[in-house]
Amino acid sequence: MASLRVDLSLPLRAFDLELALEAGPETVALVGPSGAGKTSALRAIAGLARPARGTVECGGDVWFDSERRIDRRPEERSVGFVFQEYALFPHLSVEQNVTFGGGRADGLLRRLRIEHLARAKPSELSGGERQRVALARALAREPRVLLLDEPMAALDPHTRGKVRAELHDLLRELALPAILVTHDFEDAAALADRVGVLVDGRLRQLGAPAELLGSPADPFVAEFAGANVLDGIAESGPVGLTRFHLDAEHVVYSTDEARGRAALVVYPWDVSLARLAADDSALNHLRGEIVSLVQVGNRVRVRLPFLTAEITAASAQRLALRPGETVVASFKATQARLLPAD
Amino acid sequence: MASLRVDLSLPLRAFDLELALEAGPETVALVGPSGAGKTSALRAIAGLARPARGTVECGGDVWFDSERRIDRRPEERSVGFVFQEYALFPHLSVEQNVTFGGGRADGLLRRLRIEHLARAKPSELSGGERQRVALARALAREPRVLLLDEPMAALDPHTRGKVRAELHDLLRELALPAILVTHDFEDAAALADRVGVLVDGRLRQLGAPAELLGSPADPFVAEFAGANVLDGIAESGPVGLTRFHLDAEHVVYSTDEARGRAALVVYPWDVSLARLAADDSALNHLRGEIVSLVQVGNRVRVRLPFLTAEITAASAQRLALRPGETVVASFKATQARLLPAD
Amino acid sequence: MRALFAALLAVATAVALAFLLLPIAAIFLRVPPGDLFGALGHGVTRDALLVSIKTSAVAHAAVLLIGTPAAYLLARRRFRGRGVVLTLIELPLVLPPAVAGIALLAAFGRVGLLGGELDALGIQIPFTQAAVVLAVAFVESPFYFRGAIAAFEAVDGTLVDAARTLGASPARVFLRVALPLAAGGLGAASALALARGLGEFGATIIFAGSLQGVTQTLPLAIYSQFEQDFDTALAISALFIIVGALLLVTLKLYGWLRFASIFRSRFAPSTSS
Amino acid sequence: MRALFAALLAVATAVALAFLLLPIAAIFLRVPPGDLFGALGHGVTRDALLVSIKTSAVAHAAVLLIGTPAAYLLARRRFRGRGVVLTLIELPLVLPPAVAGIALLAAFGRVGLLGGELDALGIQIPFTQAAVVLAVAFVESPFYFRGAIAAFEAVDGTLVDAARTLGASPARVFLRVALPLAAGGLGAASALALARGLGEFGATIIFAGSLQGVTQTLPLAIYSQFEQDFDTALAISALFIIVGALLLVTLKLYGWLRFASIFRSRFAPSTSS
Amino acid sequence: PITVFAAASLTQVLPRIDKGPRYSFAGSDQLAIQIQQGAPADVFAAASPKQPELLFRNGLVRKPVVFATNKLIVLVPRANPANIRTVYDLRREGLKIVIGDGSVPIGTYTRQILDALGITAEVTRNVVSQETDVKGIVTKVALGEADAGFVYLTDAKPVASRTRSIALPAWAQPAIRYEIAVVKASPRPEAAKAFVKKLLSKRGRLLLKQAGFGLPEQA
Ligand SMILES: Nc1ncnc2c1ncn2[C@@H]1O[C@H](COP(=O)(O)OP(=O)(O)OP(=O)(O)O)[C@@H](O)[C@H]1O
Ligand SMILES: Nc1ncnc2c1ncn2[C@@H]1O[C@H](COP(=O)(O)OP(=O)(O)OP(=O)(O)O)[C@@H](O)[C@H]1O
Ligand SMILES: [Mg+2]
Ligand SMILES: [Mg+2]
Repeated sequence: MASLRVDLSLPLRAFDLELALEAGPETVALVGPSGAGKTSALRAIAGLARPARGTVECGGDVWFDSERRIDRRPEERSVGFVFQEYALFPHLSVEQNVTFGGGRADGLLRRLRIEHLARAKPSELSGGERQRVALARALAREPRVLLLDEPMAALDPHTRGKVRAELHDLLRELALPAILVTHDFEDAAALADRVGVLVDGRLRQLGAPAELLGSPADPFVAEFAGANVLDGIAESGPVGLTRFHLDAEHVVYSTDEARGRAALVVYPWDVSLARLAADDSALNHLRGEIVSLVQVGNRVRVRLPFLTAEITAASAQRLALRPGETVVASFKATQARLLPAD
Repeated sequence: MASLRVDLSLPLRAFDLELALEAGPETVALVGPSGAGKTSALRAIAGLARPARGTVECGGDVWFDSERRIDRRPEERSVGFVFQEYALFPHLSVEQNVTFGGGRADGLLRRLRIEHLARAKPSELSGGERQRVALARALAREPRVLLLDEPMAALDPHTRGKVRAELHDLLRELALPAILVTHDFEDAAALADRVGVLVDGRLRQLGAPAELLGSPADPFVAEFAGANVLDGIAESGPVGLTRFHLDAEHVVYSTDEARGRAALVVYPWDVSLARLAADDSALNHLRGEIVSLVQVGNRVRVRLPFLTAEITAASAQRLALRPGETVVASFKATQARLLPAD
Repeated sequence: MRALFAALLAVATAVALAFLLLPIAAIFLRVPPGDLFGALGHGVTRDALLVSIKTSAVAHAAVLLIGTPAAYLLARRRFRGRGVVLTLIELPLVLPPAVAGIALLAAFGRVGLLGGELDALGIQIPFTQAAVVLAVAFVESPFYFRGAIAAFEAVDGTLVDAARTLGASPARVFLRVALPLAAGGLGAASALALARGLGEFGATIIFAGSLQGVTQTLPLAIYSQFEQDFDTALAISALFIIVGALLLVTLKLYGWLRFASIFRSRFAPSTSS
Repeated sequence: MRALFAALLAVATAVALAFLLLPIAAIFLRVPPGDLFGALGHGVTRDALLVSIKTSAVAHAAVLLIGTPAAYLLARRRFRGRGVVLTLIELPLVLPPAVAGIALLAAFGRVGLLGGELDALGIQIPFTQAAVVLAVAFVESPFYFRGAIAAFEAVDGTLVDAARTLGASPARVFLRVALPLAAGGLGAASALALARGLGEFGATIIFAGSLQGVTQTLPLAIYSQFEQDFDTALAISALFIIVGALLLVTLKLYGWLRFASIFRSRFAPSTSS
Repeated sequence: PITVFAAASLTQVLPRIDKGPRYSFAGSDQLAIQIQQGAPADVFAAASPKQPELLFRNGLVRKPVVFATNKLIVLVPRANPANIRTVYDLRREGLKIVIGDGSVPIGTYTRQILDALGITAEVTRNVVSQETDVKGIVTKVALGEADAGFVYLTDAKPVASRTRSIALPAWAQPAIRYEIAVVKASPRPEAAKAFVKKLLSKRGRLLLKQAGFGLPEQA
């Protein structure tokens, strides 16, 4: 079974992209803010951008090796590339697009449920349909590696859910090394076996979604994973606790070790709300006015000056929360992780 | 306090946009799939598109009235428009952009925390910064109505969270009639007092986010709000229940009334999972293989052939769920709403 | 203020159109419709028309055939001194026609730069239709180049990247992606160039001379008619304008469609390929 | 195959460049460098150079001043028959210079269409510098129009919409948004037009005659020099090419920057405004 | 100053005779057209009687007078690759000969002399271009592109360094008369007449002679 091994350095305008990863028949997601170098990474693997140094190998053979002066042309590497805006050929029909690289279309079109569109031009398709055509085209040549650049970004969230599910199943079936670029952590978690967080060309962390959620390597990753990140000063506190000063009056405690400037990470769903501070030593309390309430599904996101809490719609009802009212947000010292500040 | 009153019909390529709504000093979101007519609606209000018939009024004065042959020019209506991709003037500095329409910049720049960018050109800004400049520019002339076309779409979800919060507060402070176009239901729920679902130029439903979640007017709205929508045939069942056939073997029950083709709506968080069907008459059971598991925050989305369930990470742990295993999804007949099929 | 500006625009447009079209209209007013087609009767006119069509066709074909790939290369490759090259290509635009003619003689004439080499091959260019073709090509090609390079630069690079990741060779990328997508711009440029070539006078008469039925194109014929019979000259001119207009219209409105479709059909993929 | 295609492109480019540049190079080989600057000595040359510069400047200014707003209107308004108008504007491109000259005479000559009216106003155009200006403007304006219209069409419509929702009057939209954003394209078109205008010969000699110091532009001077001193004529031609090249380079490489900056500075908003 | 429209072949001599006026040199026919179109010319000096007489008939100019005559010669490149010694060598196959178009004076004269010499057929076979303009002929010979061309004696001067002239038998020479006329519309008829006088004066005739023109027998 082919596996992809990448270890390269690619100079970009503002910084160098340093990427080292190995992918078996699995999906690895690259997430990160705009301009982090995600697309550039895919381009380097496909041979559309030339790294300054490093290697790119797939299964046995070498696609790029700066030392051995090897640099196979994109058309000689066997990659399927789904581009950020799909880059379908506007002057060719769906079928012609899919068979552009040779191979037959009908099987793929049927499988992706777009055979009825074979004669249509890309301009006549909806976002979701375009994405499937792009996939079909990328797969038509039975590539050994699949590269997807924000395959969902161009979709409206309505179709997005469906498409995400389909893509998930497809990737599982194909069982090829697939690199999926996205800047949406949820997409990444939904589609990938492992997620890498890329910032300014550096991989901050690479691991299973749960891993990133459970133990984020740095505040940035945590924030990306949806956590509250609070800056402050850490100092040693009572028995095995670290005292963390958000500002002059607000202090919280964490079971993690840290000194000096640091970042405190706590997930919204680990924060509970009450009218009055339950007196419980192991608990951190932050009193504040409710800025906003947002219902998401059966939960409600309550935004407070310092952090956001996510509680069930039921308990929000029970507490009869309204914007402007003062509540107490509580979370366990064990759920307050301390990370070195960025 | 000015209020915006719109009742117009605008011919578009594929269909006519029919929009009637009244907005006080509140934020009304228009959500809907791509091509629904959202942008066109804003353009009509701003005077950039001319409706075939109808009226647009703000506070006392009339901006458009097909009968009375009134059609004020965009520059004579007092609207602040934040465009889909911001449409900042690339050749002007941030300050020049903001003061383009006259007025002073510094106050707004400070308030939006971009005074340090006053001299920068738009091309040098990040997505989040651009969005703030666009807001500042739209507000500089102290408009009486604010129109925002997907103000978040161009942001990567990382900055998105922050910006969403800021925008929320800003809209509250301004207390102007604001129409916010988005195709993300979550953005809508987070930012708007009322949400209108626009499909093919028609308002399917207009109400508070909770309202749309609680009683969606049709399957489409429900789906947009994140519900499972299952098609099938309804027939009268035992005592006050409706029997609903998903297909030959699968049957569920609902307390709603319906006959013939219909859509069954159930939210993922109302679906519980178990290894064995608890024998409970009022409960619907659907047995199926797990297609995928995705952790989102402290919850796990479990996708099954017919529907998706959302359970806590904890119970997912307890059940030790794995893809491919068979589980039973259960939901109450009272939580299974029946709607006429589209 | 608003009204003022609107008026200003309208006036400017009116003036511009009047200025450009009045002279052309004037010619027609000078020509009795009879003469217009009477002109076609003239043996001179017919010969000239044939020579013009023949030479323009050949020259234009050559310009398209060589200019298109050249423009593609110049549009895609980024090399130092590219700006200079692009400017040099436009240099012929500045040349007064007479100078252009001299220049061509100096290069391809019997005693010109390549005179010896050409002689050796037994090739003599001046005073032949080949000379007309060269002259026309020389003056029209800069126009085609400009447009073609712009058209190719406008082709979305990611489409080219996509084609490459799909295993397309550079040739295939050119034929199947770049060419069809640039077809619109190429068509327009081609029309402009052809128009300019048809009207070519100065370079031709100096480099190719003027011999009825051989090197005398319509513009040359018109010119020699002035000396004899002003009215016929005007008639031919009017005729010429009509031909030119038809040409522009067809090429501009339908040309690029044809252009595009040619490539689509010609190079459209067949699932069997 | 791959190599073949690469070679093909390279060859095409080489051929194209050679074909366009060889003649120009050839002229220089014909001219002893001495003569080159000797030519500048000639009173004729100096006079002609002045006339050329003066008339080109005026004509070009007029074309920019009237052509720019007109192009803006034609680019933004969508009206029936727009395609026709756009084609008519390019018609002068097809005209052989001589015909253009006749056409101008037929329109503005003393016995021309407007002859009476102009006479009444005591205006006589033919054989004055005004005539040179008109001739130059007539042949160069279609080039500017083409480019300018394209440049304005390329301006993102939503930026215009944005300006309007910000209360900008049409005039303000034009000056502050459309013009600066189109500056690049306008600069290029302007360069092309100016270049073409400088080389103008046929229309000028017929419509304006060739009076030294009055209507005799450089191209005309070169022509008349053939009558007197062949080598000087060649020298002036070479000189002319150099001037043209410099012009193109400056305009192309720096021109549009200047162009753009002019508008930026001129129309840049001041918070006080 | 008055404006003189003069045939191109007078480009050098006229300013020597009188540097006062403004001159516009071009093909006689072009000048004629321009005058018909209302060009502000005071004097019209043509390389043949044809156009002045025409304009006279149309009442645009006063009575033309002959002020100079010219001769035809055969112009060959200095290198003379075709090794042409006499006009009769022009009959040789495969030469490149340039003559004037039938529509312009130089062309008509050339045909006349060829007929007189009785070599029309053979020479015409070798004609590669019929120019609408003497300059065209001179240029092509001067640049060595053509083996020979028929031009006015006076046209040889500017290209003397590049060409040599072969005389033609006097008996075969057509009468080539340059005529000058004052334009009726001229606002300064006196100055115009004065210019014509200057041209016909002793000094004028001398300078014309030096320039290689022939002179009409005094009237
Ligand atoms: N060809 C190039 N040469 C040099 N720098 C480049 C090139 N292309 C892009 N860059 C720079 O590299 C950085 C990363 O670009 P890239 O498109 O890879 O980011 P990204 O992560 O894909 O962003 P997005 O999420 O917006 O697509 C950007 O700062 C960009 O300006
Ligand atoms: N000027 C126009 N005239 C006619 N039809 C138009 C015009 N502009 C857009 N349309 C059509 O109107 C429909 C709605 O377009 P609109 O941009 O309003 O959709 P939207 O809801 O904003 O979509 P998106 O979410 O992708 O922005 C589309 O089908 C489009 O083709
Ligand atoms: Mg990218
Ligand atoms: Mg929109």
